[in-house]
Amino acid sequence: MEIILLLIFLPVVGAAIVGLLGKLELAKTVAFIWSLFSLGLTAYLLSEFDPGAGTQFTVDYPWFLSMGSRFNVGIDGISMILVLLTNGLIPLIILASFNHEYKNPGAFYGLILFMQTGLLLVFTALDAFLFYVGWEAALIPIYFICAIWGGPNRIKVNIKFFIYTVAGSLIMLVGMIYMAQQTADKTYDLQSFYQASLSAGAQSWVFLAFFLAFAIKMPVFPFHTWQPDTYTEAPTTGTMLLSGIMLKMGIYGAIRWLIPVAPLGFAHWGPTVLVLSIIGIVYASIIAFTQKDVKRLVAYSSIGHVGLIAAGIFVWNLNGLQGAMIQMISHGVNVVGMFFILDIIIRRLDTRDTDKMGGIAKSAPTFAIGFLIVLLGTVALPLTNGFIGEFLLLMGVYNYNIYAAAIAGLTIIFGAVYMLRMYQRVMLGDANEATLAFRDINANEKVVLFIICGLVILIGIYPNPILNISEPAAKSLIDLVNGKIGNVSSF
Amino acid sequence: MNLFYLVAFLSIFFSLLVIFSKNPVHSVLYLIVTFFTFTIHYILLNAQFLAIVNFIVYMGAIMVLFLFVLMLLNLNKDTEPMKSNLIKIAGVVAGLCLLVTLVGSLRAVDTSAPIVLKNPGIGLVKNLGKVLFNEFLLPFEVSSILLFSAMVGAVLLAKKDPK
Amino acid sequence: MESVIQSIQGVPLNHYILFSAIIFTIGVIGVLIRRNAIVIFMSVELMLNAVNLLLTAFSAYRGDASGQVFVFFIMALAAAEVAVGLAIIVMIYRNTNSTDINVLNRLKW
Amino acid sequence: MSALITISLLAILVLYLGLFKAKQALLPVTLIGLLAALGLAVSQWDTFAEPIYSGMMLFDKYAVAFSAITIISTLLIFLLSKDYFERISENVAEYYAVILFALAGIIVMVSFHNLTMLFIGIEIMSVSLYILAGIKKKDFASNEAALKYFLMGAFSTGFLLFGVALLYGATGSFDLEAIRSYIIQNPQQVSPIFYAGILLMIIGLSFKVGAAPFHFWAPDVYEGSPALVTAFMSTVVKTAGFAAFLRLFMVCFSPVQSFWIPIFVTFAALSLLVGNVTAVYQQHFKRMLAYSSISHVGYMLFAMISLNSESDSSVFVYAAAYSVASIIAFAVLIVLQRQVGNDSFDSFNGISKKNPFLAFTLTIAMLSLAGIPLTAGFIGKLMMFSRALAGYHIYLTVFAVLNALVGIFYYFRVIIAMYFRPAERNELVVSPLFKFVLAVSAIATVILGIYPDLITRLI
Amino acid sequence: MFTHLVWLIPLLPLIGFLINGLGRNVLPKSAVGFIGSVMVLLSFIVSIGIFTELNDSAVKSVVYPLFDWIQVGDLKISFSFQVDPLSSLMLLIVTGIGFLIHVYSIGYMHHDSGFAKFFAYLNLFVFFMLLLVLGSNYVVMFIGWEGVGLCSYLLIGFWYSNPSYASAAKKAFVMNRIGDLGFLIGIFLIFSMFKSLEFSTVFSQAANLAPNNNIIVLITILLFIGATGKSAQIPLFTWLPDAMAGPTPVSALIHAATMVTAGIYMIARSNILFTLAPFTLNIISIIGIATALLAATIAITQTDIKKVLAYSTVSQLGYMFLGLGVGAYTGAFFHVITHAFFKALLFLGAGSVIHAVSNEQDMRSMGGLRSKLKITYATMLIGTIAISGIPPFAGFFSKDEILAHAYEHNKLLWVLGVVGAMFTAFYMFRMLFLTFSGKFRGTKEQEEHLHESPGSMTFPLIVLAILSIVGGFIGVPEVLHGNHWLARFLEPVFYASSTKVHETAVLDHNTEYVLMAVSVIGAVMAAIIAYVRYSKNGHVPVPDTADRGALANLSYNKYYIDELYDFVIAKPLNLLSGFFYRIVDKTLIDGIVNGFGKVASEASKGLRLLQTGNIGFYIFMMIAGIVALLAYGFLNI
Repeated sequence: MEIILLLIFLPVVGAAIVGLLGKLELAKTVAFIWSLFSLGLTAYLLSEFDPGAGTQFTVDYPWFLSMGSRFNVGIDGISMILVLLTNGLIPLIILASFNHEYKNPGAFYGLILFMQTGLLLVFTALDAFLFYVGWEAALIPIYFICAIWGGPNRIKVNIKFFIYTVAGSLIMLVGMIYMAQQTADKTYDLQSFYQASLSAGAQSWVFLAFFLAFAIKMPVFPFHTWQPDTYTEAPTTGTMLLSGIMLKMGIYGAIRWLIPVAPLGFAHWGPTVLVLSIIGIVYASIIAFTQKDVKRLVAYSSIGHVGLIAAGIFVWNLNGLQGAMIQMISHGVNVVGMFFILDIIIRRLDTRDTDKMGGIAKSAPTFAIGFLIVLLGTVALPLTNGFIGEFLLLMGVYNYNIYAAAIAGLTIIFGAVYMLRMYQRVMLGDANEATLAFRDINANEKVVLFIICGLVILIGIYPNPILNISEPAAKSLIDLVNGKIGNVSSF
Repeated sequence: MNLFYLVAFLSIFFSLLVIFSKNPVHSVLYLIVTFFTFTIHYILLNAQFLAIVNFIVYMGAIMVLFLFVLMLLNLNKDTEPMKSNLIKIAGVVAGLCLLVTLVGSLRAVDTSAPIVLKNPGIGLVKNLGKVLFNEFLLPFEVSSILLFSAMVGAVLLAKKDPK
Repeated sequence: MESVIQSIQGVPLNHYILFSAIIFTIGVIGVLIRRNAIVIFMSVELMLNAVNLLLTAFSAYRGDASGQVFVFFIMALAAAEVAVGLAIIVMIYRNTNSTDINVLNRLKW
Repeated sequence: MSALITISLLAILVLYLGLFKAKQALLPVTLIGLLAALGLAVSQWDTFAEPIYSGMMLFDKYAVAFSAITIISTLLIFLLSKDYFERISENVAEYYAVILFALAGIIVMVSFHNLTMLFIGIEIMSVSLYILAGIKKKDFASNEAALKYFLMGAFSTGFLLFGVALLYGATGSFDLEAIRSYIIQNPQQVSPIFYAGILLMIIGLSFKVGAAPFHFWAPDVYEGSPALVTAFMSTVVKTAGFAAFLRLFMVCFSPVQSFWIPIFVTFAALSLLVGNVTAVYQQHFKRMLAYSSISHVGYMLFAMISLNSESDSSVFVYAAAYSVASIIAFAVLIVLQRQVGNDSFDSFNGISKKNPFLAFTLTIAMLSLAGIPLTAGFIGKLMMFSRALAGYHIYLTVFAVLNALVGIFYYFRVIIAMYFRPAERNELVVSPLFKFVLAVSAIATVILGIYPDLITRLI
Repeated sequence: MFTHLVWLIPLLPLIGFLINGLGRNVLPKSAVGFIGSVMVLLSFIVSIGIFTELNDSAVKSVVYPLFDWIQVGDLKISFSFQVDPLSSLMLLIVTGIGFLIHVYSIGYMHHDSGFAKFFAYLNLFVFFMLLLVLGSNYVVMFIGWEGVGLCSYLLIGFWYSNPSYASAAKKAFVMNRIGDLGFLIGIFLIFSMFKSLEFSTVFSQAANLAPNNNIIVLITILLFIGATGKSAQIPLFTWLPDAMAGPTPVSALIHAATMVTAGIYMIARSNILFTLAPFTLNIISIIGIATALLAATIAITQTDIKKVLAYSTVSQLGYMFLGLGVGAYTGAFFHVITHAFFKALLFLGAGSVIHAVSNEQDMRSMGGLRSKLKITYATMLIGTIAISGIPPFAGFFSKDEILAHAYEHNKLLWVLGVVGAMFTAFYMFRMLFLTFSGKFRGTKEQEEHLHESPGSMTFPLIVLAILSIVGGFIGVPEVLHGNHWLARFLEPVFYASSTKVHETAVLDHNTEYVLMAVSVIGAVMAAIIAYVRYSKNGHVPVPDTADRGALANLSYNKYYIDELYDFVIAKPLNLLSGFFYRIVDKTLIDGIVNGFGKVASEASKGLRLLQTGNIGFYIFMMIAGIVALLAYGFLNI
């Protein structure tokens, strides 16, 4: 038994078990313990992992040979980061959902675990077709999670989200099929994709086809409009999954499947995409200024943050890429923390409107501290995790163009503005009747918040272990692309 | 040779009567006449057996069946609600378009050799039978399924349910 | 018989094709402009006969019997269709007292 | 061949059973007979098959594979038929027989090697279907469906025959091999009659499979016919139609594909558009399925636009995926019609709560029809897109993607209704046979979706 | 020996923060106060040790690495500390004054329910400030830089229930952040130019560069932008007066003595870069003097005792920047030190006053406190004299040094500087007299409540008063027969710069005497005017409702700069936000997205009508299709 197979398929087995538990409350505990198994396995994998040794734990089985696709998975530094993120966040998210009484928990947690397998497939696939299968396999469960357990407007919002996302991925699929037909050995193998020699024009199209899928998933301006609605309407657990892990699929895809596959397309479209990303940062941040719905506010802020990550990737240098890697983890932790916090508030006050909040810090001081720490991570204060990522990302963007960095850097200011404004409206100021009765967090919430805050600070203080995991892989990818683009100086 | 054109003219004339006469019974009768002209064509083409079969099966059996049904359903009046003239004209125009494009895409209208009967005997029962029961034995057998199915179906549909 | 054969000699094949096409088209027009299901059906028979004639002409032209054999099968089909088709029409007439196809347009959109 | 004989004899046996009022034996006998036919068909698996009966039939892998899939689909549909015909009429045995006759015709269609056989096969099937569409004699909708199908079918047969006649005129033979060699020997001066023949054949066959713009009969007939018959029409019949279509064009006309490929591109695009877009607005499940079946024809036509050795397996996979998924859909439809009396989308509300199994299997079916990964439908779509892209029909593919999105929208309406909408409803009872069919189809859908190589490399 | 304990200096306050933070609900107040103060005291002791060691040692700069923090490619940022004269002095100020203020807070905050939280924040602040000071590269400095911003935010918003206090906190943080962005991009530029962010590497490379390098100019401008945010210079100064919302010890520690001088510290540290960019230096001096004057004119009419001090701080910071701008790095830093003494003193004194009059801050309701608050009065008097630049108090020496350099540089700057100094003297004495002389103008209850502050509060006052008196003697210029110890001590830091500056003719002693005399006389005159107006004539500023006259009104309302910013930046951004959200996002982009769906469903409505149900129509359509197909064939055969 190859360990990577265990890693990938363990959750789906768990999903089956949890699913069978049906309406029993036991399901959530089982799901949590099961996700801890995955986490343990990841830890073991991490201990065996050698960052400098390229793709490891590879497994290559014949699968869909008639189309030229094999079951080919493996983990390199970049994948490792995302596997770590996935398997680290899912137990946390499950734990965070413990205060909810979701009806039919077996189905709920089963879907989460099912989604985990899809995500892991995406992050480990070395075959385009497999990647696509994982991509969609992660989408279906989250669609159901959001649409079954979501808010009152969930049906309309989620079908839009689903179709929008699938629109992107189908176009990507077309691109993949096209690529596969252009490869020397007519396969979907990642390396074959890398080695395929397409004309610059063809690469442009392939780039656009792939980019659309990733742009919608991330989302990059102007493909983002599904996101605030979906985040708002989804159950908080779903929002955490979407924002914490799911959107990293798009970022990961851009790193592994977009730029190296179509380097000349990237050379052609890269600047445009960069501009879009930067517009997204400013645009989403400005929108976040006046949002009164807290979830929507964080949704827009997430667009802004992801815009920065995207910008860091599309400048395609080591700082940007490494920044993106660590920021993916940081953003995952922070946004999950943020939504967890909002969930606590929303659950107690039964509103998402900041006008009906205020003064919570007085009734719930412990909670206020946790909130503040996560918030500081989000606004990238030094010694929190957000800073490392934003610093490296901005540096990466700066290496490309100083003006771009200056505009992208506005996120530092704007982020502080809307986050502090939200904090002030929610936590500070005068309390009203509802917020006076606000209970401080209970033991379970404390544990979750403590873990999140711990991660926020820990990564902020000592990010090097994470950076070391992905650096060799990032370097070799950059070399690969730059070698193909040829004249690097123009880019 | 001229006989062909004469008969062809008659065929066309009567078939037009078929579709334009208001009374369905008249239509059937004209159709029978048309089929008769077809029988003449078959004879002209030296397909004697076909001519006979056409005469017996089509004119004799099928058309009588039509007539029978028309009478049965009391449709022997010229009260059939015709379509509006507009639709008629549209139908005719569409049909003519079809003819033009069909003939056009055949493009064979003015460039082909006259028919020369290479093998005058093929239309005889003896010869046809040989072909039918050698090469075309399987379709012949299989068409029995077709007829059987139709038979069962016709009974099934036309029969009055006791309920 | 000889004179008959003589008389056919010399008619170009394409005139047969043209003739069949005309008859076929008349059948199509009949289908288009009539409302009575039985008459429509008769027009379809006209179309089939046009095909029969064409096949026979080709058969004669090529001196190959298989075309004429095929006509048998078409006739068999015609017989089968007539049986089923008329049964359907009768069945409908029982329900609607009409054979007008315009009466039957409940299934739409 | 023995499968064909078995099925024909089975039909007659069934008629006799009906004669002797052995109604209880009907279904088991039919099932056993079909299983036997299936076994016989599969036992003919032969890589080096030769045409038999003076070149009339060719039981190659293609024919066997399609025979098998049609027989299996028919089997599943028969499993759903328990008590179904009894409610309509007393003459149950005859219905069974007619379906079996149709199946016999279908076997002929998928294994023909001569236009005569093609023609007879199609007509056996069609005539049987005219009958089946009208078996609810007192039901206006059924009557109307029968008449519409019959009149238009007979009309289109005219074109098909005209086409056959022209092909014969050009080549002097009905044999596929002879026709092909005619083109290959006269690559430069292929007669215009031949091209016209191809066009007319396209018209006739497009009508049979329900491709736009010859699809108009399909929604009405599908809606009007009894659900079980519709299931048969939209799965087995469609598969067979396509098998015949593809076989004819692959064997005979592939040398002149530059002539007819644009036609199929247009047809595919039109079918996608009409099928998907019109389905969006439908309020009834059955009619929605009818339109969606038109759109699936559009996808399957993709296989025709760049013919090569993979086209046949593409169609095979697609047809298989589409058939199993449709059978689930129709099974649920029958359950609903029987127990709710209505197949509007509202009647799906909240099924997941009362009958999770039903909801789950139908969800798999809908996902498969929508082409979502891990279901067979996705594999089918993937192969079709592959075909289109292999021919560099990029715009068509993108257009298909857009249509697929529309498709997702209406397929998901069902899922949404079942899972996300509340409803006061009684328990839906699903009989064991139905459960069996649903489970088998769902499992097949998922297995084919996860490990497609099981069937993609058959042919 | 002490140098190797440098890591203890920030660690101790951090420990204090953790203990107080985690044990805030458990520990008794006495323990909290003790821990908080002692931790800073211990740091202070270590700092003294380091300072003395450094003073004796020949090695003037030691880098003490802790661990590698961020490492990506050739970017290696280590978490390391640097001890040199500049940082050691700053350490003394931060820990020393920090300790005094901690002690003071024990008394001042005694009744507050957030006592432990307060001390935790204070300790955290000290920790970050020490990081800022000790960092051996720009990024570690940036950690402290932002960290102190955070603590400032937390402490300004300490009484967060008051919405306006919370707003003030947010404003401070955001304005700091604007500067921080400049700083950050400056850091990127530095790295791309020098391939390192370590001070030692950067400065040694820079020392070899020619002046007026464009990139250096850009770097320095960006760093200066950072400094304007932190040190409250035009245009980012408006947060500092609002920051007075925080408890008074905070104002003393953060918004007077330490954090706000971080900008000066940073520029002084990077002096070599700035010396290479005369253009930037000119900008700095202009901004500095402009800020000094602007703030001074505002301070004149303020009635809130802490607001006066706040604007005074802004104004004094302006002087420091003026000093930096004219190349008087030592002078500027000298002023940092002396300002720390007397401004902390003044704030703490003001705190003592506020404490006495039951949290009243409006001077119009004070007066006549001299008799009740003797120690406070005496110490504040000393502070006022010191800030007014009257010899031999501390402020005189440092301010004089700056003004002398300004004169050297540009006469106009000197003139403006002296005018500013006169304003300073005027408003400081105005404050003093309004508070302490005349009769008490508050309510009866307040009057009964009046009392001198407890020992924990007066002790720091006294210490600071002494420092304000003698602090100036560390830098007695040569012209006054001193040897300017400070300049010699700091020489290693500014050595490279001094070699770059083309020293023009040093002022002769006579000129210097004249300059000194002018400024001292100006200050004294201003003080006298204040005495006459406010003490002798007992003038009291008019209430808010009354008419003031245009100029006074302008000054009283801070030149409407807040309103201007609101109108020019905040309002448009909010409008833009609404516009983006409602018009661009919801209507335009989402409209297009939804449009696809609409098109599909509308098309569906239309297309389905083709399915008329009429066989005739169907056949007609089929024929149409067939004709089209045949036509295609006709054309293509």
